[in-house]
Amino acid sequence: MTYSKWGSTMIDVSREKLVEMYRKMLEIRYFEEKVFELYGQNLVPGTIHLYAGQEAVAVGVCSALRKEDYITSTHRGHGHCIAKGADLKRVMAEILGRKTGYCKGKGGSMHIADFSIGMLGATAVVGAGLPIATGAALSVKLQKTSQVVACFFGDGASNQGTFHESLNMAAIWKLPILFVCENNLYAMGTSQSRVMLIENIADRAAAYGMVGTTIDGNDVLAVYQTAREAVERARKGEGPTLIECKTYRHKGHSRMDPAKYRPKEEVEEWLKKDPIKRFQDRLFEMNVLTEDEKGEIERAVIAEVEEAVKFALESPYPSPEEALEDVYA
Amino acid sequence: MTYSKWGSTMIDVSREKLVEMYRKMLEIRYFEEKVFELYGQNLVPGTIHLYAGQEAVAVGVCSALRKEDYITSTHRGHGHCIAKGADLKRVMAEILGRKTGYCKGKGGSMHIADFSIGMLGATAVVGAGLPIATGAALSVKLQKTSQVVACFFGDGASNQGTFHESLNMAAIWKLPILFVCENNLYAMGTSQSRVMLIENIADRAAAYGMVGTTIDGNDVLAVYQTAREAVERARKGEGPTLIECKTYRHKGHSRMDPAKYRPKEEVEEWLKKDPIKRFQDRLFEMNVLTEDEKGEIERAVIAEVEEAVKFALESPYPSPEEALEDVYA
Amino acid sequence: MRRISYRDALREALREEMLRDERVFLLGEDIGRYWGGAFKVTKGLAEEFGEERVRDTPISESAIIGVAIGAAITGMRPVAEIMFGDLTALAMDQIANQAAKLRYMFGGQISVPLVIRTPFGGGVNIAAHHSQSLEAWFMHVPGLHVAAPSTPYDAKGLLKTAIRSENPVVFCEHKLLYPVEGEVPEEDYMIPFGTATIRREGTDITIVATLYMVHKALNAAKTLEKEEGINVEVVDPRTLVPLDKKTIIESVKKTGRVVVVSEDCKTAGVTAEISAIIAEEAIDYLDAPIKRVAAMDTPIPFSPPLENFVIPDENRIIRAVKEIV
Amino acid sequence: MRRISYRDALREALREEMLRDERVFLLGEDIGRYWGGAFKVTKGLAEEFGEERVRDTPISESAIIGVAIGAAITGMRPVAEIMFGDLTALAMDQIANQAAKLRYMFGGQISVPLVIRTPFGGGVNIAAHHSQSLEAWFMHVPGLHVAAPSTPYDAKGLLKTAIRSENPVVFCEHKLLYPVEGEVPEEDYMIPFGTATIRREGTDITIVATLYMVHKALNAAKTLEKEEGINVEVVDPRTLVPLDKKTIIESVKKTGRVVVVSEDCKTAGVTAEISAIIAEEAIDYLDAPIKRVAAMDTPIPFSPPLENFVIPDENRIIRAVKEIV
Ligand SMILES: Cc1ncc(C[n+]2csc(CCOP(=O)(O)OP(=O)(O)O)c2C)c(N)n1
Ligand SMILES: Cc1ncc(C[n+]2csc(CCOP(=O)(O)OP(=O)(O)O)c2C)c(N)n1
Ligand SMILES: [Mg+2]
Ligand SMILES: [Mg+2]
Repeated sequence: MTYSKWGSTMIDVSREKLVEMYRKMLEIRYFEEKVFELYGQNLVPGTIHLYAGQEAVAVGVCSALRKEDYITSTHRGHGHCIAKGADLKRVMAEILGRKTGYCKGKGGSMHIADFSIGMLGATAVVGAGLPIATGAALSVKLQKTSQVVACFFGDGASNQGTFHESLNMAAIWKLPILFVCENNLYAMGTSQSRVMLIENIADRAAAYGMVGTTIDGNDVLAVYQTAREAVERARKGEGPTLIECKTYRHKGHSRMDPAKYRPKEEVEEWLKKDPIKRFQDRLFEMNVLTEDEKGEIERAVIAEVEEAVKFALESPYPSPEEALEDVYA
Repeated sequence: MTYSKWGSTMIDVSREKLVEMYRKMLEIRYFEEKVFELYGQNLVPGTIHLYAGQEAVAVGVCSALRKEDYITSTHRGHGHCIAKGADLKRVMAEILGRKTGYCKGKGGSMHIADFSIGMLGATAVVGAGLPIATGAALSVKLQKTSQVVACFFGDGASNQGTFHESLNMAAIWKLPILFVCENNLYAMGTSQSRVMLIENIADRAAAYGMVGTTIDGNDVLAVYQTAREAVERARKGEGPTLIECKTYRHKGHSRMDPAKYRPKEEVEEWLKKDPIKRFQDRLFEMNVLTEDEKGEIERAVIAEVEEAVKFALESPYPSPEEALEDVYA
Repeated sequence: MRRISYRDALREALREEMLRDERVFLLGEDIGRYWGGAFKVTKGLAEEFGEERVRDTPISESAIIGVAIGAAITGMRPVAEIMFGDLTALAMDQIANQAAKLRYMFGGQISVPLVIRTPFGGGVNIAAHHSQSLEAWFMHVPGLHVAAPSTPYDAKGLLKTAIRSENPVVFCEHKLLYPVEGEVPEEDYMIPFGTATIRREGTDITIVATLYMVHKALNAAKTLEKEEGINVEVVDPRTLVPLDKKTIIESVKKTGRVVVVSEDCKTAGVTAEISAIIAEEAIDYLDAPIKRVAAMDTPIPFSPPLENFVIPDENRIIRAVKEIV
Repeated sequence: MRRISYRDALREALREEMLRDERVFLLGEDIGRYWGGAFKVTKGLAEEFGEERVRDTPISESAIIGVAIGAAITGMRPVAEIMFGDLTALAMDQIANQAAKLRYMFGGQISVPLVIRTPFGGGVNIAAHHSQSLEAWFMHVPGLHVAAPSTPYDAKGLLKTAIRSENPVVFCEHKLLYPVEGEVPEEDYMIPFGTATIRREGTDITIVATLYMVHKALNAAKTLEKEEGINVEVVDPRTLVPLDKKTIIESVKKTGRVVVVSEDCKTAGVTAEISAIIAEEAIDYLDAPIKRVAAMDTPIPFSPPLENFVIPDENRIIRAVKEIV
């Protein structure tokens, strides 16, 4: 059994929900643009991996989840946090290494977590989140709650051994989990076609007797609809789903990567498929959004992001000795 | 592209080759029975994993290889060694921990190697041989020899991350390798159906864009024919093949395992499918073998095995200080 | 007091903790009804608690640990078994980079109450892939606790502590200890981590020994007493992280001489850390070099005479003691 | 003599060895033309030698090492890159159980001429999964050699030796060293493994330091000389396995005092082994405890003030020296 491709057939979503999804996507976009800017000003220690361009995936999936559902994330995790409902202020503070950040400055951009909203954290070891997410799904099953887990990872991660081991375990134990592969076509400078022969990573699901589907990851409604169905199946005890979302990162892999390994035409083509622009046009078309409302939302989001920056920049760094805390419980 | 199931359609094999294959299978069987006996007499240190029942796989595959081709093996490796042409005496001596063994007593039953015949050795870490075999295939490709590699592993091993990573690499680089999965339906006490949802492990090949096929692993001619085709494709630069051979081990997993986890009927059914008995009947049918010749071969093999035992038992143990040799080159 | 085996003591700890706390569950390869664990530690538990709580897994060591971590950070208390200690290498990222670090990286938001049980050690002729002692790898990873019980009493008491701990614990067992019997009370008890025990009091020299080496050290001590009149104190740390430095150092201060004995390879092993601590904190009390007795720096060979040579025995311990007394 | 960076010195070694011996090839994630390695060490080599010999791989660390092993035992001389040292954990079975042990298990039938290059170390604020120093794990595995060059000269000379060695070498680089420049001759040279070098002669105290810590130790030595009149000798082992015990011990015998400095976590780390050797073999020459300066036993935190606190700096080295002089 595999899903068919919906394209963007209209589905039963309330106006409020649609606007909320739109707003979340904007939050991520503006947030990431701000992080990029701060990075340029030398205010962000270490490295960054921006989520801009992939917003439809995080928002589409997280919109299908409840607050108590779990997600796991990656080095490219800001979007996942925000989509799951994290506080921009504390995300930004963490990225800037401040004491008020979600992890008190210990984690940074690549290791944000917010357990209060079911965000089980990001790992920077590519592929390492898959078994952990699978374990959370087992936990849910053993505790007989009706939670589900969404595990985000990249195309590159799908070549790790943990992908294989985790999907197999989730399948045999019929765990309530969505394996969400964000196929942005590259792992650093390595295009998918150089490291796997198959075109659709979702086809790997068959190796585990799992349901798999490949969708347009820049169409937030397609993502939402697919995730909703997978969540439903998961909650009913029908097991895991591998959802491959084809998408694209707007920037380079990290920091100052100019991403010269991507053909210019390819980049241009994908920029045209900008998920926010597409969703916005759709919302206009559907009369869900007016230009005025759009402007209002944008202003609110920009203000929120600015507030986050202000909060972060005004927050103190942790004091050195705090490094010794939290090693053990 | 997948192979069809041949059953045992007749193929172009010389009489000598058929008899040689039969003889090798007998060698393995008698050898293993002897090891079992010696184990009962407390002459074998450590543990043993017998190959009896699976002879058609090793012999079928290795008969399709040249001497200079490579194989890698597992904890259940005696059969692979013998099929590739190892000297029974030195295999037995190794199993008994003697200085004259292939590895001077350092390896034992689970770690036999004979590089002079392309037997690249056995690893006792389940699944660890797959990337190593893949590397040998890369080596062959880089050195532009026409060798191929056959990598043996079990059904259990196919759930390891290394399976995934290795098959993918072999596929993308079109390496000359046969991944030979000996599916004996169990990994220790764990039946395949409890640890994977799919029935045929060869179906996993599709996840890598690789050719995969499932065959009757107790039909030595089917194995041989399949391996020959895969070897041919490999030598032509057409890449790897995953060959799943359904088979069965006659004894328990190791040592004194009574294998109570296997239903009696299942065991009986498989004993009826004994690969040696089947091949023998076939050879009679085809008038390749007479009862007299059979008796002669049996006597010769028994004598050879006895000689191996004698050689091993008369061989000295290594002296303790030899433990310090061979750590570094 | 009743005497039971180390194996049975471990099983009792698992069983009692599973009865006490339904969040406790076990996972690993062939730990269930069909095998009961390679060393039979979990035998009978699947029958009692069901396959959900005594969970057979595919051969996927990374995922076993990863799954256990995921369960641990979401309210469960998993006890994962890795069938042989050597195979922890396959799960090293999950153990050292994930289990050990999640709490820290996430600023203390969660704890990772996970126990990883695994047998180390040689002596049963199963060669280089099934005989190592790798405790030192885990000692080197902040965030992990490392237990190393040498008796049935400690096995049970420490395993209970491990299961109730909020921290990830690498629980090191030893193949040769499973059949060893010793006194174990019927009633519930726990042994706090970081408390060494003095297995034998003595005045002339201290031997610090772990796991199966504790028994070899005690034998050596007996021989030394009888044949040389050397009065040996034997200290068993019981947990390597946290390490009860105080007891070790007090003993060394008393005797002025020390031999550190462990079955892992010498270089950068358990004995290195314990020696280094003594050299840093108690050197003024020493009347002799700090001796280390450990496995030779080789893989563990298969053939009995080779393996016996590589792994420390009583004679090597005796020789080391005699060199500095 | 001309001065080039550590990064360029490494690249020269790779390039020259590839020109010299066509069996040498490189593999790793994004080492090829599209990226040139995360730290640009292999930049330009794919263009020169082609994609067959400078081989980009999928993100599959276990298979990268396993494939390299398979190639090494069948006539090739692979140099594998693991993008960050922390990620060796993913390949630990292949490194420690396979590469290190195959020769031994197979009774010396083959050697495993494999180099695993990987950058360790912190200081660039990339947190717990990209900043560790794990040399000690590999020191603890017989069968492996462990190189740890601290200068461009050593980087080139040791890498050439590693590539021509028949043994598997874990070649530890350090992120902060890549841009560091130093003298490197134009002509071919190799540095034998197991030869320490004295970076600075002194009489009052010995500092044994590795990798980036060599530079911090030298700075500390300068300050100590100037401000306290303490004359420090700095010994850089250059390879951790084999370790040049002789040079270390001779220095300690001369000065009578020693501080061992390494960036890895203190417990069961590099400093433990070096301390333990001194305590075992040269204790009679010591006038003070053996001090260790190492990273705190915590994961590496992200935020700069935290990371700076955890990783040893000149001040901690100076304090340790002053405690025992
Ligand atoms: C196991 C591992 N290998 C390598 C790296 C270095 N690295 C960080 S991100 C990345 C690419 C990941 O690609 P993908 O999974 O497609 O995610 P994306 O960056 O495209 O979102 C690599 C190789 C790492 N962090 N972990
Ligand atoms: C990585 C690893 N996990 C567990 C073991 C213990 N073990 C040895 S053989 C075996 C079963 C292997 O099953 P399979 O791959 O099907 O091979 P078979 O024994 O059936 O030939 C197990 C679990 C091991 N040696 N290595
Ligand atoms: Mg990607
Ligand atoms: Mg099997």
